[in-house]
Amino acid sequence: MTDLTTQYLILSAILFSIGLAGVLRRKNLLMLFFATEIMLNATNVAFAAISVHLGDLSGQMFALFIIAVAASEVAVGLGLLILIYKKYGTLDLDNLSIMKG
Amino acid sequence: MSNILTVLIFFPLIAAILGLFVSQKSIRVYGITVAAAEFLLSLWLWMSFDTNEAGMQFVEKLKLIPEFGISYYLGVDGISLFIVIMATLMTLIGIIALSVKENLKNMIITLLFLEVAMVGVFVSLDVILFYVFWEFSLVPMLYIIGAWGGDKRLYASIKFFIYTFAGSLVMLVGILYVAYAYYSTTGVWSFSLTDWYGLILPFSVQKYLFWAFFLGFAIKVPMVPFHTWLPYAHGQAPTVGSVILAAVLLKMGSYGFVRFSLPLFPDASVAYITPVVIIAIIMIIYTAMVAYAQKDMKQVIAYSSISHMGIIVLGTFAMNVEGIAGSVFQMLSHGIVSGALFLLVGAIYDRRHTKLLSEFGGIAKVMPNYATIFVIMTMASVGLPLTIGFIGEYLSLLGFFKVSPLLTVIAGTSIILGAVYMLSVVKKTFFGPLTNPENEKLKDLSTKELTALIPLVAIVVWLGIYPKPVLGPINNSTKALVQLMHKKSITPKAQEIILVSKDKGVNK
Amino acid sequence: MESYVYIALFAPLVSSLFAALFAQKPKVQLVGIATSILIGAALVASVILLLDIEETGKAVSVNLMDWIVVGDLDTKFGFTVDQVTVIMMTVVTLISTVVHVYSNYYMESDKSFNRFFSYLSAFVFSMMILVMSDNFLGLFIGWEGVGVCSWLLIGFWYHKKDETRDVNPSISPSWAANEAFIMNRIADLGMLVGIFLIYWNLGTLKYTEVFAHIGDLSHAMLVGIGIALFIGAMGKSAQFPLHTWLADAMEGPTPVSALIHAATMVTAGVYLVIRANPLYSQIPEVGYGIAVLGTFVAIFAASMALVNRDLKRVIAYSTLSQLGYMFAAAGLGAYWVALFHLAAHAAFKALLFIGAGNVMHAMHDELDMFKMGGLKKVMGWTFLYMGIGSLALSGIYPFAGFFSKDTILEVAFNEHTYGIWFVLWLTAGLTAFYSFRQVFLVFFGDERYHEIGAHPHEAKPYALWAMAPLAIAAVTVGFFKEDFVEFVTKFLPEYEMSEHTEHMVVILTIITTLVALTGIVVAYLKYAKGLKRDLEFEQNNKIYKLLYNQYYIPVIYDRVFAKPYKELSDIAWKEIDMQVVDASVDGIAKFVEKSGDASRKAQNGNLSSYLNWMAAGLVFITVIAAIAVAVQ
Amino acid sequence: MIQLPDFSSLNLITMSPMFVILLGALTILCIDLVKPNLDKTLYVVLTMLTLFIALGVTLSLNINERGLFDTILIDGVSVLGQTLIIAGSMLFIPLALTKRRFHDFSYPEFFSLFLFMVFGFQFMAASDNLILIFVGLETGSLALYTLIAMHNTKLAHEAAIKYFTMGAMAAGFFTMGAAIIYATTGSVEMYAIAKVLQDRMGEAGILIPIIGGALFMIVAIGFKVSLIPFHMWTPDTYEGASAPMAGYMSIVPKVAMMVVAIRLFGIYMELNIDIIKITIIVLAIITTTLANMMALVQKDVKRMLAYSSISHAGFVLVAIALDTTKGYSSIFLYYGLFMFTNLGAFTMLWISRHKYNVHHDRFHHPYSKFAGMIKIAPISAVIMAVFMLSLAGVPPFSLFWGKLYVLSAIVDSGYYGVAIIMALNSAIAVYYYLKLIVYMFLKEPDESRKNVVYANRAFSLELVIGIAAFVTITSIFYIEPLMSFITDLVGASGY
Repeated sequence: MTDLTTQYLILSAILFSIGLAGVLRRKNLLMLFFATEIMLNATNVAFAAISVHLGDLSGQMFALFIIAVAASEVAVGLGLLILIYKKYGTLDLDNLSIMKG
Repeated sequence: MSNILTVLIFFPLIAAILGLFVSQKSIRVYGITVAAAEFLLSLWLWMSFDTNEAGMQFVEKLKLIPEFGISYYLGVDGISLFIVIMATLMTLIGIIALSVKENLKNMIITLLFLEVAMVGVFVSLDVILFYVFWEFSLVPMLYIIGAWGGDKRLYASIKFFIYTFAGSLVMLVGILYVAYAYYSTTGVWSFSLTDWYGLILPFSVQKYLFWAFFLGFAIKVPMVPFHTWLPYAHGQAPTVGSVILAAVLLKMGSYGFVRFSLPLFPDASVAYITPVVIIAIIMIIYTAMVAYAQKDMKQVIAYSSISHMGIIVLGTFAMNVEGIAGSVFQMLSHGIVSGALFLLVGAIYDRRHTKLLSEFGGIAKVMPNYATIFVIMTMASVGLPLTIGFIGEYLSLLGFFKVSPLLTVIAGTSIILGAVYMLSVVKKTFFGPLTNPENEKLKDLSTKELTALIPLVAIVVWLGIYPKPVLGPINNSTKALVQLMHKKSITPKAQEIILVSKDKGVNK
Repeated sequence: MESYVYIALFAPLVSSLFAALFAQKPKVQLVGIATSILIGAALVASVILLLDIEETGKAVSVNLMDWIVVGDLDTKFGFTVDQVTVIMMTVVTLISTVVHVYSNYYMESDKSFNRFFSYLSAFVFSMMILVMSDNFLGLFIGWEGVGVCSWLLIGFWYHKKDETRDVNPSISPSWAANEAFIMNRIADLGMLVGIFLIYWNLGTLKYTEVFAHIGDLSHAMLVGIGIALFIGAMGKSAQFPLHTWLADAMEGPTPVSALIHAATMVTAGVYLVIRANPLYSQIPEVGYGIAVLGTFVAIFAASMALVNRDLKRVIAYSTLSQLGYMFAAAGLGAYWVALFHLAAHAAFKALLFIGAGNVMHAMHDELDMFKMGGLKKVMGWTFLYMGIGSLALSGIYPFAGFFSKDTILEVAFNEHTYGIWFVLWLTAGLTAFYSFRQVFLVFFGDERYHEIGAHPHEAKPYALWAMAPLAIAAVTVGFFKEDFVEFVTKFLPEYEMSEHTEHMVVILTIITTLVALTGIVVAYLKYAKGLKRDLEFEQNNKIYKLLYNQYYIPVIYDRVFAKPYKELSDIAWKEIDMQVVDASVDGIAKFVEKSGDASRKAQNGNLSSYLNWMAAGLVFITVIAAIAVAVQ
Repeated sequence: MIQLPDFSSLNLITMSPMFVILLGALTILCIDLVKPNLDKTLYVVLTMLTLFIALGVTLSLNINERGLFDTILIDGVSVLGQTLIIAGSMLFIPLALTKRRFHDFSYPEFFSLFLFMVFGFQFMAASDNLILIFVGLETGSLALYTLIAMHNTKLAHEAAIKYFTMGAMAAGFFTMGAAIIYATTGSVEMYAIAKVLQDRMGEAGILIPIIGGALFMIVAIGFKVSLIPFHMWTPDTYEGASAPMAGYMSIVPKVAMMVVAIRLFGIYMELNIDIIKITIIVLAIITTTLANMMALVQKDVKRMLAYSSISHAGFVLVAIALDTTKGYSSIFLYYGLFMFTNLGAFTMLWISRHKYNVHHDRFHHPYSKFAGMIKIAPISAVIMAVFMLSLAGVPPFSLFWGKLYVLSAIVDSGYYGVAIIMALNSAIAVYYYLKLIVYMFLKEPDESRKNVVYANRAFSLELVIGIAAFVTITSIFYIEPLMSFITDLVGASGY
């Protein structure tokens, strides 16, 4: 592998970790969604890099699909978010714990 | 009529479903009629049974899942025939003596379902079919105990269910393994017992399988230390529940030993005689002591049946015709006797709503018939010659004596300890002055109860004096069984222990 | 002849069942009469058989039907009547008939009159099976059958409550019945083992076949079988240490004691040893052991009888002691002697018991001899009978005991077992003493019964007539000794006295008679002139107390066996079964539930912790994978 | 540079079932567009119709064809998967016709969304291309989140958001896993991946990326089929969602994901990389055991059923690690039977569902609600008991046979320990199923009118229950043909 690809992969790894960390630490749902977006985009970077490296398009196709899916995810997610906000008046996910046990 | 066994299984089922449409007040008659018909059917089975034929008879085979070798495969031989008859008989007796008032209809229908399962277990020669009936029999019993039982009935019923269920699941794994072993040797799947009989497994395999099956059966029998569900079940169950539980359901376990453990794993069975029999002896003595300590009449009978089952296991593992035939016969005698004893306890419970021995004393004066029958059953239970109880016990001990005189002598103490607890019950209940004023007004056995009990008394005496019609077929089939075991045993030890015929003696 | 066998066997059964029909009805005199007649029929049949065998000398055998046929075991209901059997049959039926007739008088006012006769005849039936069976298993049927009947009859007055007496921690008819049954069961286990040994070594249980092949067995095996069977005999014949039940069995009605606990059932053990003589003659050392035990029991029981005040218990102990004599004889190989003493003893002991019955009736069931005395005037006949009985028991010429017991002493002497001879000789003296102590206490001296306000009366004439045959037998049996010997030795081995003994016989007889007379004289001096109690002696003398309390054996048994077993059982139930076994089962269930409760804590409803769990899961499976890699 | 493939390889016929569904969905939308607020019955029937056609088409597909530029793979497994998915949906849809008005069903969008979801899951089952699987997965899931939320109670929203968020994270893991696999093999086509891995197995250190990728995939798959510890959403979501939706979730998405798992892990099994095998088995055991334990202590029947479905998933998962035809077939058999029994059970809850919580401040279906049901409604008590016994694996009811086959498959592969653990697990499981039976049969109904009433009774529901019950009871008679059908299809697709 060329070191450039390696760097890209490292970048994506870092991004993924950041996203993951965000997902794990964030208490605000909106921020949490951002974090998941970061995770997805991290993989996008990886896909793009690899596909270029291998000279094979399917990686980039995957990346595109991921972007599309991410977008729709945001759409649904925000929808739910609004519902929640209407009901609870907050996005702090510590409040969403009626169901437990 | 070749498919009599199918009829025998499904007649109660259909009857039970139709029973839903019978009105509450006439359901009792319906139940008695159906049970009686079923019983007569089983008698007919006996009549048309060829007593000289040792093998399976009335065989029916119908492929259910050919891919996987599961078939609807029925048949009876001398070993199972009489247990089936006993099952139908005890159901009939149980229904006749039924004393529950509230939703009698559910009770009777449940009993009929239970009868289906019981008959099915003993006539099915396909192992999966056997397992199906075996497991299914738990469900009606759960309902009987749980719905008509005493104060701790829920605890008792659930304990009964889960305990037995857990055991049989381990057995299921064992079953599947045997099937796989059969498959890998012959290349076809089969769960039919007769096919499996031909299968010779290496000892290294047998030993695990033996214990897998053992767990399933031991819990059902029940063998110490897996026995603690039984006192609860009996203690809480309604009379009919206890009767059938003691008479038939426990026999499933001991029958399993005879039908599965011995012929499938002869070498392992021989190799593990000592541990198994030591457990059996602990059962016999220890539970006899526990029975002696009981304050509740019914618990005494409950523990006593564990003790008697110990004798049965002992005889089974004698590995010779005398012992095994004896244990099979003992299954019948214990069924009849303990069934009758539970009926008797139920009779007194219906009158006084207590089973505590301390409540009674001297009631022989007010209930002479009751006392008489109770004493007869007591004597049968302690194995008095010329009662049904003697033959099985005697043969089991006699058979095992060949294997180990010392252990037999220890086990033989059952004839002493049995007398100790049973006679002390009789003394506490019937003898001494009639102190408790509540007992003075007690009514003697009603016609209903007598009609339930007299047949049992008759059987106890008849089979005690002239056991031949029953013992003959048992003897033939047992001979065949032992020969099979001897033929397929591979270890020299098994060859030596499994005794087809006595090597010494004048008339050999 | 077979027909007579069947009559002898089944007449009692019929009579029992007939009586059972009326079991729950109030007294029906017919029952008493009918049963007596039927048992009488059995007697007649037995006598006919006796005469027949007398002339033909051949045994009569019948085969009823198969019983247990399994594997190689083939047991039939087979009966054979040979010399020994027929003697036993005659004895049994004779005594039974008498007792049945007598019971009509004794139980006349008992409301369970019919039930009593049903039990009594049932007993006779079992006894007949016992003596007539031609195989060990059939013997065992009778063996257990008589056990049950004796259980029923001892506990006949079941409604009496347990009470503590000075000699027993707790006793009542039902208690005594259970004790008897259980003690016999202990012995029966030994018997079963003997049967098992015979079966697995000879493959048959038929006497003839067994004894035909007894030679094939190793000596050790024979010893084993011999001991096992004898343990069985010990139970029925109440040999030490299984003797306590016999004395307690006196709780039963007196006719029962006369029939079962004097004449018939208790001699079953002796019968077994005699029957198995081919076996025991192979193993003299065991036989010697038996003789020693018998001798010990003879004096042991006699010693207890010396001081006991209970009329019936005294006779019971004397029975015990006489059984000891029989075992001594049998053990020493003089089987016909044992049988002869058995027969003679049956007659006079039954006589004594029935006499005691009369006395009890007269005294309103008072048994303490110290409360009686001077009854001679009111009950002359009873006095006569009991006098005869006591004389016979003491072995005074010409009464039956003289011939039978002296022969046993001669045998002991002849075998050069002088120890045994001496002890038996001593016992003869004691026997004479206690039996006449009894006679004098009851019939002589001042009339102490006034203190308890009793109004004694003689028994009904027919009762007294019923006793006559026994009395006659007690007097005359001795003179048939020669015929008896000549008759039974067709079946049993001869027993020849050595020259030396032949010479000594006269002297021996004299010595024995002397010691007996001494006993009588002492008794006379001490008790005939009325009772002079030495309370201080009774309180403080260790030996007296020891004897009076039956060597404290009942108490010891209670403390060593009964109570600990009960406690152990309680522990087994409450501690082990509930606390350990069941608890551990429930423990598993609880553990599962607890861990369920614990693991659901993780499900705390908070989304971010869920997400953390997911990440943790990734880490977790990575670890598993890592471990898996490491493993490979 | 790659050249465009020719259109012959488009082979749209392979996608016909999806198209049917898609068409149905769009039709519904259009109808609503043209003429709003029509009655829901219309939509129900339309959906039903669509599904019928789709089912027919699916079954008429000929096996082992590829389409859409070889991204769609119609092999036996995918046919089975789609059949189960559609059948499950067909059992679900009638449940919309309830007596009480639950307004999630009153939107026509609900039905089109529903069909979109089915479409998505079909895609998952029908493709062996990671991209399409991902797309299908997200389509299905996003639709599902929305459907849950449409139940429109506080709990439903909470359920949806939990499910959604965790789903998003799972998606992240999926893509990352895919990325790693792509990096190692340079392909997103499974058959290609398999080939490449086959060749590269020898290489040093290749194991690390393979396993790395596999682990990420396990997380993503484990989330969907709810393996512990990725199961956290399951109980809450089931509780929040409407009963039929919960029942639906316990089957259809799992089946779709199982198919993916079979395809994906099949590769590793082929390469027999034991590490993954072991990992899966360990996960399965943990899942079954813990889920059973947690189910023991539940107070609400629906929540209990949630945990029970987790444990069933764990039980089935073992079969994947066996890599035998029998194993794979038994998965489908199991889910086929489980579908009827479990949906039946959930429907029994649905039929007795009040609009508002009357039984418990949080739960709709606390155990106490069913106390003494045998006295109030004997027939349905018996039916419910049959479902419970079947779930517990008591013969002769259907799931026993499923259990039998799975256990047998396990035993055949020589994992005796695992077999016994699983067997004993069902002994634990039987306790909580019995608990309901005990409440229904052995307890007295409490007088405060807190016990079961058929608030929601309707013919369609009874019909579904009837079918489910019938299938559950008469299983013995159709196991043979069903199993041979499954085995043939699975065998045909080379597993």
